[in-house]
Amino acid sequence: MQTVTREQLLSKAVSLLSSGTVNRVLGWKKGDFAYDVTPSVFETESELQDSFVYNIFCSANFSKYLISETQKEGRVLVFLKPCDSYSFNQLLTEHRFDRERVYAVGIPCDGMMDTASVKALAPDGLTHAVRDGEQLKISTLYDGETSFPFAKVLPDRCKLCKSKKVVVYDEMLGTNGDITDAPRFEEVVRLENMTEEERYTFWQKELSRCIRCNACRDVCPACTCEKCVFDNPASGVENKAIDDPFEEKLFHIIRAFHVAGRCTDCGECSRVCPQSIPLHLLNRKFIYDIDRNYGEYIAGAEEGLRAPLVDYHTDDPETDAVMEGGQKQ
Amino acid sequence: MQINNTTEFRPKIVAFCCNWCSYAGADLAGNNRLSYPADIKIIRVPCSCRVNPTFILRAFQRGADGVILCGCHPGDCHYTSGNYYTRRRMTLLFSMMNYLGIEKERTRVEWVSAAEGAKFAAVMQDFAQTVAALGESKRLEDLRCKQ
Amino acid sequence: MEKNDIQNTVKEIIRISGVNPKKCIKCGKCSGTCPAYDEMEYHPHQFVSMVDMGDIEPLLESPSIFKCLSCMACVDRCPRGVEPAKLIEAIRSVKQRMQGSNHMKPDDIPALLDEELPQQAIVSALRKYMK
Amino acid sequence: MQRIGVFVCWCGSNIAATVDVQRVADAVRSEPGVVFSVDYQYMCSQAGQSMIVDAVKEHQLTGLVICSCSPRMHESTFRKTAQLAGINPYMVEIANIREQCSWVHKDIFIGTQKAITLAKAAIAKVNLNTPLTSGESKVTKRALVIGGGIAGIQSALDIADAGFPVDLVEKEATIGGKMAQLDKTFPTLDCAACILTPKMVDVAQHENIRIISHAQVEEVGGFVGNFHVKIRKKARFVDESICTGCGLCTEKCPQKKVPNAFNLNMDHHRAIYIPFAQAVPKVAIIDPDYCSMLKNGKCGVCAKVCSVGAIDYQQKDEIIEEDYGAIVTATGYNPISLEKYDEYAYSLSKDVITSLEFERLTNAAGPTQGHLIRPSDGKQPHTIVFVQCVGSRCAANAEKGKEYCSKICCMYTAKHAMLVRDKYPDTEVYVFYIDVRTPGKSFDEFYRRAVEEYGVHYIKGMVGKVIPEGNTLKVQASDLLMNKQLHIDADLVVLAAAIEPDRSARPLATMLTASMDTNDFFTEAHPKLRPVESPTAGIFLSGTCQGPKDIPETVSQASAAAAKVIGLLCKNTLKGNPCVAVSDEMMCNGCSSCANVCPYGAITYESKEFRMPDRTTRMRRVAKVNPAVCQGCGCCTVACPSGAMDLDGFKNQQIMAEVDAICK
Repeated sequence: MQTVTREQLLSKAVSLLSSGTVNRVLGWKKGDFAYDVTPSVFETESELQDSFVYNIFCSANFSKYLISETQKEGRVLVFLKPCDSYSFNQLLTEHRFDRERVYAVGIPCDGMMDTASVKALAPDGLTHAVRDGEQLKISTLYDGETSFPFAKVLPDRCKLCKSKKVVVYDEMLGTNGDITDAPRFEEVVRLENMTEEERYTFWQKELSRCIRCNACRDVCPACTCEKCVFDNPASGVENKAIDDPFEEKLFHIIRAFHVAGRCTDCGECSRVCPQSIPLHLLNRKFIYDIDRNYGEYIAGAEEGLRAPLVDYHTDDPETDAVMEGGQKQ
Repeated sequence: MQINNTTEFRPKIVAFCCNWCSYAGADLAGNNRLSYPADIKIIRVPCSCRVNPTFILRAFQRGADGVILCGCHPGDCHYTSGNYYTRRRMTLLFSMMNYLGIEKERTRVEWVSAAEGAKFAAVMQDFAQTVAALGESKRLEDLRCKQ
Repeated sequence: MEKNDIQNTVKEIIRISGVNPKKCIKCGKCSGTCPAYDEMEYHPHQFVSMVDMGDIEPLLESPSIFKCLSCMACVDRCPRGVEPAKLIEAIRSVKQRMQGSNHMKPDDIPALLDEELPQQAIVSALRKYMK
Repeated sequence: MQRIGVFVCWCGSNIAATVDVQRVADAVRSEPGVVFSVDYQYMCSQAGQSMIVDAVKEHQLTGLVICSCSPRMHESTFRKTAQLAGINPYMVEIANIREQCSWVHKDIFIGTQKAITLAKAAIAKVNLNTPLTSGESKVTKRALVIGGGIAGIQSALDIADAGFPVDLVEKEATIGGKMAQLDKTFPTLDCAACILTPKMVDVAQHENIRIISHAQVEEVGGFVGNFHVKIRKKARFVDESICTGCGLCTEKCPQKKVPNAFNLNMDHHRAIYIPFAQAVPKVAIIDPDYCSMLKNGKCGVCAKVCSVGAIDYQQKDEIIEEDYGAIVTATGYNPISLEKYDEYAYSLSKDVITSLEFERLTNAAGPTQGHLIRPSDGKQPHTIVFVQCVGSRCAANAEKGKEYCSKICCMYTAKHAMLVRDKYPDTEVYVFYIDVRTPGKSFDEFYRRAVEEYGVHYIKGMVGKVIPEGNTLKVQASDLLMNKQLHIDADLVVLAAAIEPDRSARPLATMLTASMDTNDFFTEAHPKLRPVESPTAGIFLSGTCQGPKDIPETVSQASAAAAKVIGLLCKNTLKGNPCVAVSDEMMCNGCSSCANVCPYGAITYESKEFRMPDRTTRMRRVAKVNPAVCQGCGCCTVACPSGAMDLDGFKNQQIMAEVDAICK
């Protein structure tokens, strides 16, 4: 698998910036630790040279930032990994930003580590984590360097990646990939096969950890409302902190429902959850139900697709038929 | 205080009915004096597609034991397509609620036309019975609302 | 027959046949189409009306019940789906049962039967000719 | 804070028998906002209404809760009362404690408890009600009548006479419909053409009527007062504005074997033809399936003989787009197909015909010039059997027939029988009937005349089967009154086929969003009180598209529909439903979800500048609802993820308040 390097991205960014094609670059900025990479806007070459990074921790989905970045003067350069490109299309479909103000450079991706997955390998004293071919090399203060097979230690969302294809770009760096057939609904099926009681217990255990930090909402590229219903006193569901277990369920059901048919399954929600709640399993449940009952659909696969919840067929299956498990083949 | 175990459990059931078909169907059930349990309380909405998932969750939060949504038969919507959207939305919502372990018998979508007074009564009978058999709704309760 | 017996027998006839005589609009198409009409004392439409009115004693005593060919023409053509032949067959069955014994023996069934023949016709024909 | 008055109606004993109305009134007195509460025998009566008006004045009420019958019954009554009392009509909510409480629950304790809950829910809602005013929309003063039979003709004439322009769309090449095919009309026996054709001429000459024949409606948009309709006027290959209808082309055309649909294919016309002598517009039309010029470019005789040069082989379909304030559907009926009636040998023998074919056979302008002869051998029939209810009142098999009574068959069969006996007294005429249904002025007298004066044999019973045997038709039937089976050797059998709505009605109903019943008849807004209106505003029903009807009924319904249309077109503006969607632009993301689900296209978007908290400005795309177009279904409110869309009259907060009150 051909991957692109920091240097390739940097020189692309520098040349586009200096030629005046773009006025700003949306990129990743290095932090205190290897895994601590922050999305950032770079306006000068020196800023880029100084702190632009591209490594295995650059998983943040940039598309959402375009809503505010395109409001500024001029054009912005954005690097789109396959995941980001789906969100990019979905936001375009929803008229959330002006395509003309973006210069999109597609970059291939075969998986990104995240904090949780690297900490699973080295809980403490991580000094260094780099990819070397198919190996992930980790150094800690205590153990020196250890190697792991990269593909094996990836977080689930990358192991079960739906697509390695950048679906929208002005320019592509490296070779584009394809849509995969990863069995990403296996976990959903496992839950579906449980009894109601077991599922209830499972989710009770997961959701009860929710601290309503809103990280899932804030990172989600589908959650781009000007004002979230949970922040709006007039909505009737406004709620800042969880007071009763009901509100965990209310928040997560409503959030999943609001992004149903629009969620691109990028997995950012689960990545940022400080409580490690598998939130993507909620979204995937909707995607799975939509695929089975209304035809396969990947949000953002093309610009202008009509989302399943703002569409219908007269011969859609009836609710009770779906609930009884009678699904459309 | 004496705990009285003998009182029969009466479920609280909210029925959202679209104005044009199901509400009229309920009226027809009334006209024909077709009885159904008083546990069913109807909320009139212009179309079944007016029912926001929030309302349904809200009902459970406030102590409802079952929620039923009634609309025109597919193809008969007064607004031509409202119930088709309802069908997708409620399928997904109810499926999700069940995925979280909420008993699937507590939620239901039924198509009842203005001519189906008898069906309305029968559906409500059946739904009330089903919900009553499940007992009090616990999995979506909000203890603050149960004082 | 006692009034009670009559009521029960009517119920039995309706149960066996699955016919609702109330659906009849008294058009007479059944009798219009019946090939055995002239053989019968009571005609298909009368069977329906008489069962509906509970006037079944004359039917049970009449040879008409064994004159019906079970050709099903009336069943096919009735515009309301009343199915008089089924009703007549049911009355035949009741009559047979009243006689207190089953006249059919397995050996009596002829080996060659037309496969096209409706099952009900076979059964009723056997009943009729084994009397 | 609202000042709410609660009015609990006894509805005589309808409510009071199962609901302790006084307890209801007492129980809600301490609800938030309630300042007054009372019960009364008949709230909807004059006295009840003035009681409400007085209470509003005395207690300065701002909102009303009426605990009474269904809002579908009296909501508008009490809204008017509120207006009379000087408060906004939309400050009224009804708690339905009759249909959905007292009438369905037998226990007074349970009934009262539920009534109290329902009243509390209504109170909770009224607390959040806001005064609403209807938006206004302009009315396009032009009507569209779809269908050019007697129903459409009458509606069009009446509307046009009132001074409004009318477009009359007809799918055939001429107006006139089924009535033009009839011979005589019951019960007066005047000839159909004599009374219909002058009306057709009136239509043609009326300055306010435009006939769009050989055309069909293709697309309908808009709403009451402002429909936008696309009509496809199909090519007839003759320039309508030039053709004089001289008919020379129809005599010279070499293609003579085109089945004549007007005569139900019992004879032939040329490939270019005028459907019948009094056709309106009297303009020739080419059947492209038979014209050899159109099929393979050879011939051109008609163009050569036409002295005015009206033939245009290149003519294309034309799309006419027009705005209308109101639409009348008059799509009419057809006899059902009798192919499934093997027992009557309809497809086996030419001498088994339908009543409509019989009309053409006895019509002086028909294929036999009015001589009643057998289609098979041209001989005069001496024994004719009429069979009624063929496919009508048939509940056994939906493919074979219709469950309803076709209503007109008894009378036209009596007419046919009478006419035969009048013209050919030596003919034996038998009519087999299930029931003879003759409600209508002079109808029963007419039928009795057929029997008593003309000697028609009316036989109670049905024909079981018809078997063609040589030259005769063996008819086997039952005579229920004689208790005999009859065997008649007939020369001609006439079947009174059931009628069904025209096939074009179903797709039209979909375009109009007008509802239909299971038989594809248009549904009326109210079976008794609004029989000529569709539930969809601005759509009116004329003639048999609404249900089986004879000519007088059709004409009176057509005029009634016209009166409704005139009433609508007389208005300059229409008040809309004020319960429409409203978008809060501060919260709108401009994502288009709402516009995607809106069935009326009521939502548009605009770019708007917003000041941000940091004093910068931002352009944002936001939704705007056209209140005149919005019908208030509320679909957009759920599609909207941010909750920017809400529905006046059924706001999120109001519905949640009801939920809360019910679950308490």
